[in-house]
Amino acid sequence: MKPGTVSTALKSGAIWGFIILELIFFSVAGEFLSLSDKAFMDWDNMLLLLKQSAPIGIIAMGMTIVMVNGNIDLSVGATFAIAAIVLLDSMTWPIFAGLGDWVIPVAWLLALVVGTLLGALNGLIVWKTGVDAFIVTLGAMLGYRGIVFMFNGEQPTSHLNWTLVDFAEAEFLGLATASWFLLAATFVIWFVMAKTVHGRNAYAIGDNREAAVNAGIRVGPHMMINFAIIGFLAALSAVVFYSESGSVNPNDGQLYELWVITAVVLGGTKITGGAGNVIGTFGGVIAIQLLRKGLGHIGADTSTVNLVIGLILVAVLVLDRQLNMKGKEELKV
Amino acid sequence: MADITRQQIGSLLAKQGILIAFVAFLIGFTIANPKFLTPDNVLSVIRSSAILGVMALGVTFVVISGNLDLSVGSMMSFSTIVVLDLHDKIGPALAIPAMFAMTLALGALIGFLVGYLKLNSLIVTLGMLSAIHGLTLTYSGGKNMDIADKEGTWFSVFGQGTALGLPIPILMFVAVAALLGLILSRTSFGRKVYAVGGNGTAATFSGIPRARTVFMCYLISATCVATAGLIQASRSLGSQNTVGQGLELEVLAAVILGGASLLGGSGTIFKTVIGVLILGFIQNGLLLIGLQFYVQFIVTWVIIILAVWLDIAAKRGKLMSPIA
Amino acid sequence: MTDAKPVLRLENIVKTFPGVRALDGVSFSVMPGEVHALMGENGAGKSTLMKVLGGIHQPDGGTIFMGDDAVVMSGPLEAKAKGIVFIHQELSLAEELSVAENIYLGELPTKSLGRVDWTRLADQTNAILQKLNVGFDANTRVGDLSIANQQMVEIARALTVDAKAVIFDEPTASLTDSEKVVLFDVIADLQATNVGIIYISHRMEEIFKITDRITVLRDGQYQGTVETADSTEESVTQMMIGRTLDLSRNASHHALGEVALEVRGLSCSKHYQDVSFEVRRGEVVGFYGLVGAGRTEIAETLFGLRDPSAGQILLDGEEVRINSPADAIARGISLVPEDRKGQGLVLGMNCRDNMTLPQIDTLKAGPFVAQGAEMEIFDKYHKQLDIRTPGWKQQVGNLSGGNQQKIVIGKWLSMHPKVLIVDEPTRGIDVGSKSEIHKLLRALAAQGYAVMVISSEMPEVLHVSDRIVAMYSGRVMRTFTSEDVTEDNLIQAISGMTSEQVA
Amino acid sequence: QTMKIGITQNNVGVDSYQTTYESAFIAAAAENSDVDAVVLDAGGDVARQIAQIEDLIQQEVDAIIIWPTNGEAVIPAVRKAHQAGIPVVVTNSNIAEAGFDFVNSFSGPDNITQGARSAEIMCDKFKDMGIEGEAQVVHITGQPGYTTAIERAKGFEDRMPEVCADVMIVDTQPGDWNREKSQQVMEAFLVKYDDIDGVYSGDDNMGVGALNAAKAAGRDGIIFVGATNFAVGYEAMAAGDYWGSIYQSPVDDAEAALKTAIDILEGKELPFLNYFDTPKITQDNMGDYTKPVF
Ligand SMILES: Nc1ncnc2c1ncn2[C@@H]1O[C@H](COP(=O)(O)OP(=O)(O)OP(=O)(O)O)[C@@H](O)[C@H]1O
Ligand SMILES: Nc1ncnc2c1ncn2[C@@H]1O[C@H](COP(=O)(O)OP(=O)(O)OP(=O)(O)O)[C@@H](O)[C@H]1O
Ligand SMILES: [Mg+2]
Ligand SMILES: [Mg+2]
Repeated sequence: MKPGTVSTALKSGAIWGFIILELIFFSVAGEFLSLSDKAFMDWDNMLLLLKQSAPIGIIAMGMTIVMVNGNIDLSVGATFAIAAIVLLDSMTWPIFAGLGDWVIPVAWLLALVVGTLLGALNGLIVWKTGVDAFIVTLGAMLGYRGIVFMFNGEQPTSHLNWTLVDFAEAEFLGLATASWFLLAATFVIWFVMAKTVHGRNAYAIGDNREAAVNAGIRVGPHMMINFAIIGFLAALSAVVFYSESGSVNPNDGQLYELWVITAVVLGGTKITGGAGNVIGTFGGVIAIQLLRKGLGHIGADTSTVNLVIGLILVAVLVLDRQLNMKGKEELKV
Repeated sequence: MADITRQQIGSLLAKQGILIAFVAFLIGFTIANPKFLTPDNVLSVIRSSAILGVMALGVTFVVISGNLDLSVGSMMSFSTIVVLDLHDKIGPALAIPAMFAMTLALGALIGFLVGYLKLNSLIVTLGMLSAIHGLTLTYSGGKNMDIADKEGTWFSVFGQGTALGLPIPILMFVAVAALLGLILSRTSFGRKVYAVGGNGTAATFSGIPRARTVFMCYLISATCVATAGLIQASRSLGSQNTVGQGLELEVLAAVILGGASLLGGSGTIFKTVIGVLILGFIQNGLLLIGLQFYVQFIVTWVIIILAVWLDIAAKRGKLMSPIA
Repeated sequence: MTDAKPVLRLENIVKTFPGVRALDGVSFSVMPGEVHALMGENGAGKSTLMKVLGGIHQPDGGTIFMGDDAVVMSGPLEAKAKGIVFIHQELSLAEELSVAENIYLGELPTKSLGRVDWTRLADQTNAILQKLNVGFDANTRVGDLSIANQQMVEIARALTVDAKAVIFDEPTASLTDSEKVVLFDVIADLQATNVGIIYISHRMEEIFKITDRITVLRDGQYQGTVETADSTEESVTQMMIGRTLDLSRNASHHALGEVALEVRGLSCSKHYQDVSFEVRRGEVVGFYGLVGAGRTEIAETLFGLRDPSAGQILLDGEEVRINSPADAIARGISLVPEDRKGQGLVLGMNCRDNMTLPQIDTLKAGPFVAQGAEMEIFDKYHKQLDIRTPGWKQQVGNLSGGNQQKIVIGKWLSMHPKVLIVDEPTRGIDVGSKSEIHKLLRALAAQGYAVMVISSEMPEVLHVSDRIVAMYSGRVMRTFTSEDVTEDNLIQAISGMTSEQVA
Repeated sequence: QTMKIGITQNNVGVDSYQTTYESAFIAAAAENSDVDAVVLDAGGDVARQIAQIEDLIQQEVDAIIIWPTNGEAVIPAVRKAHQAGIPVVVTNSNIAEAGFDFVNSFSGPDNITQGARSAEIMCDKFKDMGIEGEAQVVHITGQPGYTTAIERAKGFEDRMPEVCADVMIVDTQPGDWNREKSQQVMEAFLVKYDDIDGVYSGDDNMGVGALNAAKAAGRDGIIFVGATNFAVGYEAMAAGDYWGSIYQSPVDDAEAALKTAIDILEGKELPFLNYFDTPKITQDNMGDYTKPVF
């Protein structure tokens, strides 16, 4: 059994069982409570689910590698917003005026570069100062948000480019553009984490930093690369999403960090690092989106939604524990 | 001789890096606006920090025990709304204990889930953040909660009264800090909290009931939250459902800024108090300087990182981290 | 060999930590193909010296030479690049990763796109594991291995690179005899290829078996280097601690009391089955067996950390159920666990607080912990066990390995238990202190304690025990009295041969 | 034939205006036996709002009401609804002009006018007091980035110089729709400025927070003007502490939105912009209005 294979990922975590429970519950409850004549598990609805999972899902892939690495990134929501601003604003810059629709790839690239740099900046600070990633990125969550507001005051930054919208709304082999990006990000990060030396070192560092240092792994640059990756993915998520919506509010992306972390942890990644995988994270993302969608489907009001989402998060953990307890006679510690 | 004093200064710096950072910021702000250090301003900052501060004191226990509590913000909203609602229904004398009981029940639930069922505290408390918010909205029907007779109630004493020439919220903050400081540093329970957070397995091997210790930490946290809710409700005698929204991260920032490790096993009440004051004074100082709110965000970013950096750099005796 | 150049030479190395001068002008060199022992009491500075060499600590003064060149070891990476392999005293492994990934940590073989070459990795690892003759394979998760096997994983790292010098910092502390044999073969192989080997151990018999020269440190100071062939255990001990020790086998007998602990037909699913024995007041019972024989699990069951699947436990003749360590402690049972870092200590806590942890509830002055009483306990065992620490405030994590172990022992002795269970009590402890601890265990027995000693060191078991329980694969094979035990029949018993087969 | 109407709100959690709006909407829909409503909350997140619009389209509702989190970002999603033949009503704060083609109607308050009216209330009072030549005002805005906050601030700051040219707005800081935050901001203002004559806050919740700060500091004579008259604001007005506000009922807002959607489904002709009136309320005329329910 090689580490990182799909089978280990599927076995770990109750998340898949939970997704099935959700599907059953909302399908049955939907029969009684939903206004719609359409079934919840309608195929189109499931495709929509995949698409709607993309904004959080793409970032969650980055969060998985950062958390396995033993760090955390709370600034992703703000990075997301900054990248969106760069994307939308740069399309209007006079220097790109001659480019026509070629401005689109340029804007994409700029946004991705900015996201990557912001991520790398966090990584650099963690590396050079030794301040815990939690603090560094908690600070950056504020600081980057400040940059967002500095850019255009409280006004939204908008540039609706219908070519771009059409591209973003396009479907290929039945899947929306955003879905493809989500799947691609999942695959690439899975590949990095399960197959490459960089990925395996991420596990080693998160598991036992001292051992990794003793083994001569350059922990600092390594962590910085992972922060750059999550910055890149936060920007990618923004690029995919805002290509379609064309306008960013300075508050956009707020609380994304919490949702992303929730998805990652639900997917079985240890908050202390060293264990986790993107397949689980993918499940976590789907589970959350399914929950939101399902609660909307059955028409729950805001207070119920809050209550239910909260209780269900706890229920998943209980379920997970029950499943993992079986057959293990561990020390009672 | 000179060597020894230098060493002593060095070790003082190492121990109190965060305190020194704090003093440095105070001086900086005072230069920027001389009104910053006037007694009135200082008192008003501490008074408004008291609510966050009391919550941070409780969360310090949770963090030292190796867990997180992200539910404190929404739990505080809950306490505030409940006590305000009950105030008019059953009178303040009964409303206060009733609110404490309800808040403690929530704390006990979280403590049970994290302590006895050993569930991941991040997700449990994140879930409870949401669930308690839903509970509050259901309880209040989403409406603001206000006391009918704002002038005639003695309830306002906790948030607005003064004693010994000091605002009561400050006195409560100091009292809770002193009490919890003693519990943490001097009692066997406090020792157990450190042990459980430092190495839970070793604590179990030493006969320490890990689950019960964690459970108690959440009860303490809930008590602090209820106290904060009391001060909050009394301070404005009315409240929105969202009064505590987002405070969980500020509270956590204060605790971590004070030097507690998220991994558990370290931190002190005194340092948390410093962390709380730093946050409070940064906010106030930046307002007094009158920077745009977004510049304040950026400055806060820099200050938080600088403060923690200074703290740990002093401890390790080197500015740059030894990470390869 | 005498005219060859040393592979490594350290000159006048100085290293201080806050409050401790760990190294005070130490010089040291290793020849190619030499096994050079580094000896000294716990806290003498051996590990620190090696960490300086391995680039983990930067020295405050002094120079490291490789060949003729002065070098600076700026970090582990650089030391490794220069051909220095470091097998750490404390396990330095990533538990979630596989054996293979741990062995090649930091230098996994790659294919295109930065991919790990799993096939090559597995092949290389399995080749090494075969040489080490261990019972696990390359893909096992390290966290699933016993401590001894984890130690073997550490050792396997020595074979992965073309080393100029290999440092073994107490590699045998948690190994049993059969694994030791393998280790010595590995060392002999390395020696044959002209690698310089630095070997740190507190076990005299190993030192005299495999080393060529011995360098002794005392309190961070260089005491001298001697040829092993010219030395004796007494002379080395004299250098280390300034006096000689009586290492003769225990012969003293005192009157035994009532049966304090009796175990009848105890089983714990797959860990051990149908185990029965008794321990009387005033008696030391040794438990001897191979790794995985189930001794630790028995101890954990008695301490309330595992539920037995069958059988009875009787304390003072009365059947008891022990549900938790708190239960066990309340009934007068103490356990010195085998994994001091994971189970024994809160590394971030200071020495005193670690020591008083199990009885913190009873040390009361009003609502508070009685600091005076705590200090008394600490002072008593600080002296009695000769713990080297700058003071009670020192974080346990900063103590040397042996001194950490002493803190754990002090912690449980201070409970004055009825039944004291010690699991590998002298792992990593220097000869002087070891004999002190043995004396102490005997003395405790003499005072009426019932003592269970689990040890993988035969001399230790033979030395301290009144009776010896030999275990094999979760079963008690035979119980010896100190009269009828010999090294031979003990080895036979723990290898799975019944007494009938032997006879 | 029942009408299936879906609504996606901006951020119900953020203040009691939105919670009251939500319950009023649910109540109004329940009262009308021809209407089935599905009520969603975007939690302030555009991505979630767009997903909800997609879900509503997928559920084949008859009409969609949207309270935009971002007046532009939702346009492509609104276009999808339009293309699916589902009429769209925008409520409370409007979407950008680029989206007008895909929207049937807007129903809600005019926030810019509200801000302007608040400036007028304050200016009139200063004139009464005879301090219109030198009055200093501090401004506490709503949560940064919210359309309502931005528009009210703009209306106020543009109108004030027109009606009272010499009144100075000396400082502006956000109070995040939060009474406690606003109280802290006001505490700092009080330290910083020895002379404050007026406080304009983006809603009454924040206004009362500022009032509490002033009371605690013993600073009398400050004119407080807010917007969205909450019950607390109304009471403070009755007590004589708080001068004026803008009367705006979330119940009216919700009912207007629902009615607009029904009218469209019933094929009635409607103007594109359906502003409902939000009058000035001050201590002088408060008797004409009932105490707000939220
Ligand atoms: N990081 C550190 N901080 C403070 N003191 C330290 C640190 N590391 C080691 N020391 C101290 O340096 C001295 C030497 O420790 P070292 O680990 O080298 O001893 P050792 O000879 O290896 O002992 P042992 O046989 O017990 O392993 C001890 O007094 C120890 O407490
Ligand atoms: N070869 C092995 N592979 C996997 N797990 C093992 C192996 N050998 C032992 N274990 C497990 O490791 C754990 C520790 O066993 P351990 O070796 O400590 O047993 P023991 O008899 O107490 O030995 P000792 O005290 O001499 O180390 C047990 O849970 C055991 O089941
Ligand atoms: Mg050592
Ligand atoms: Mg064992």
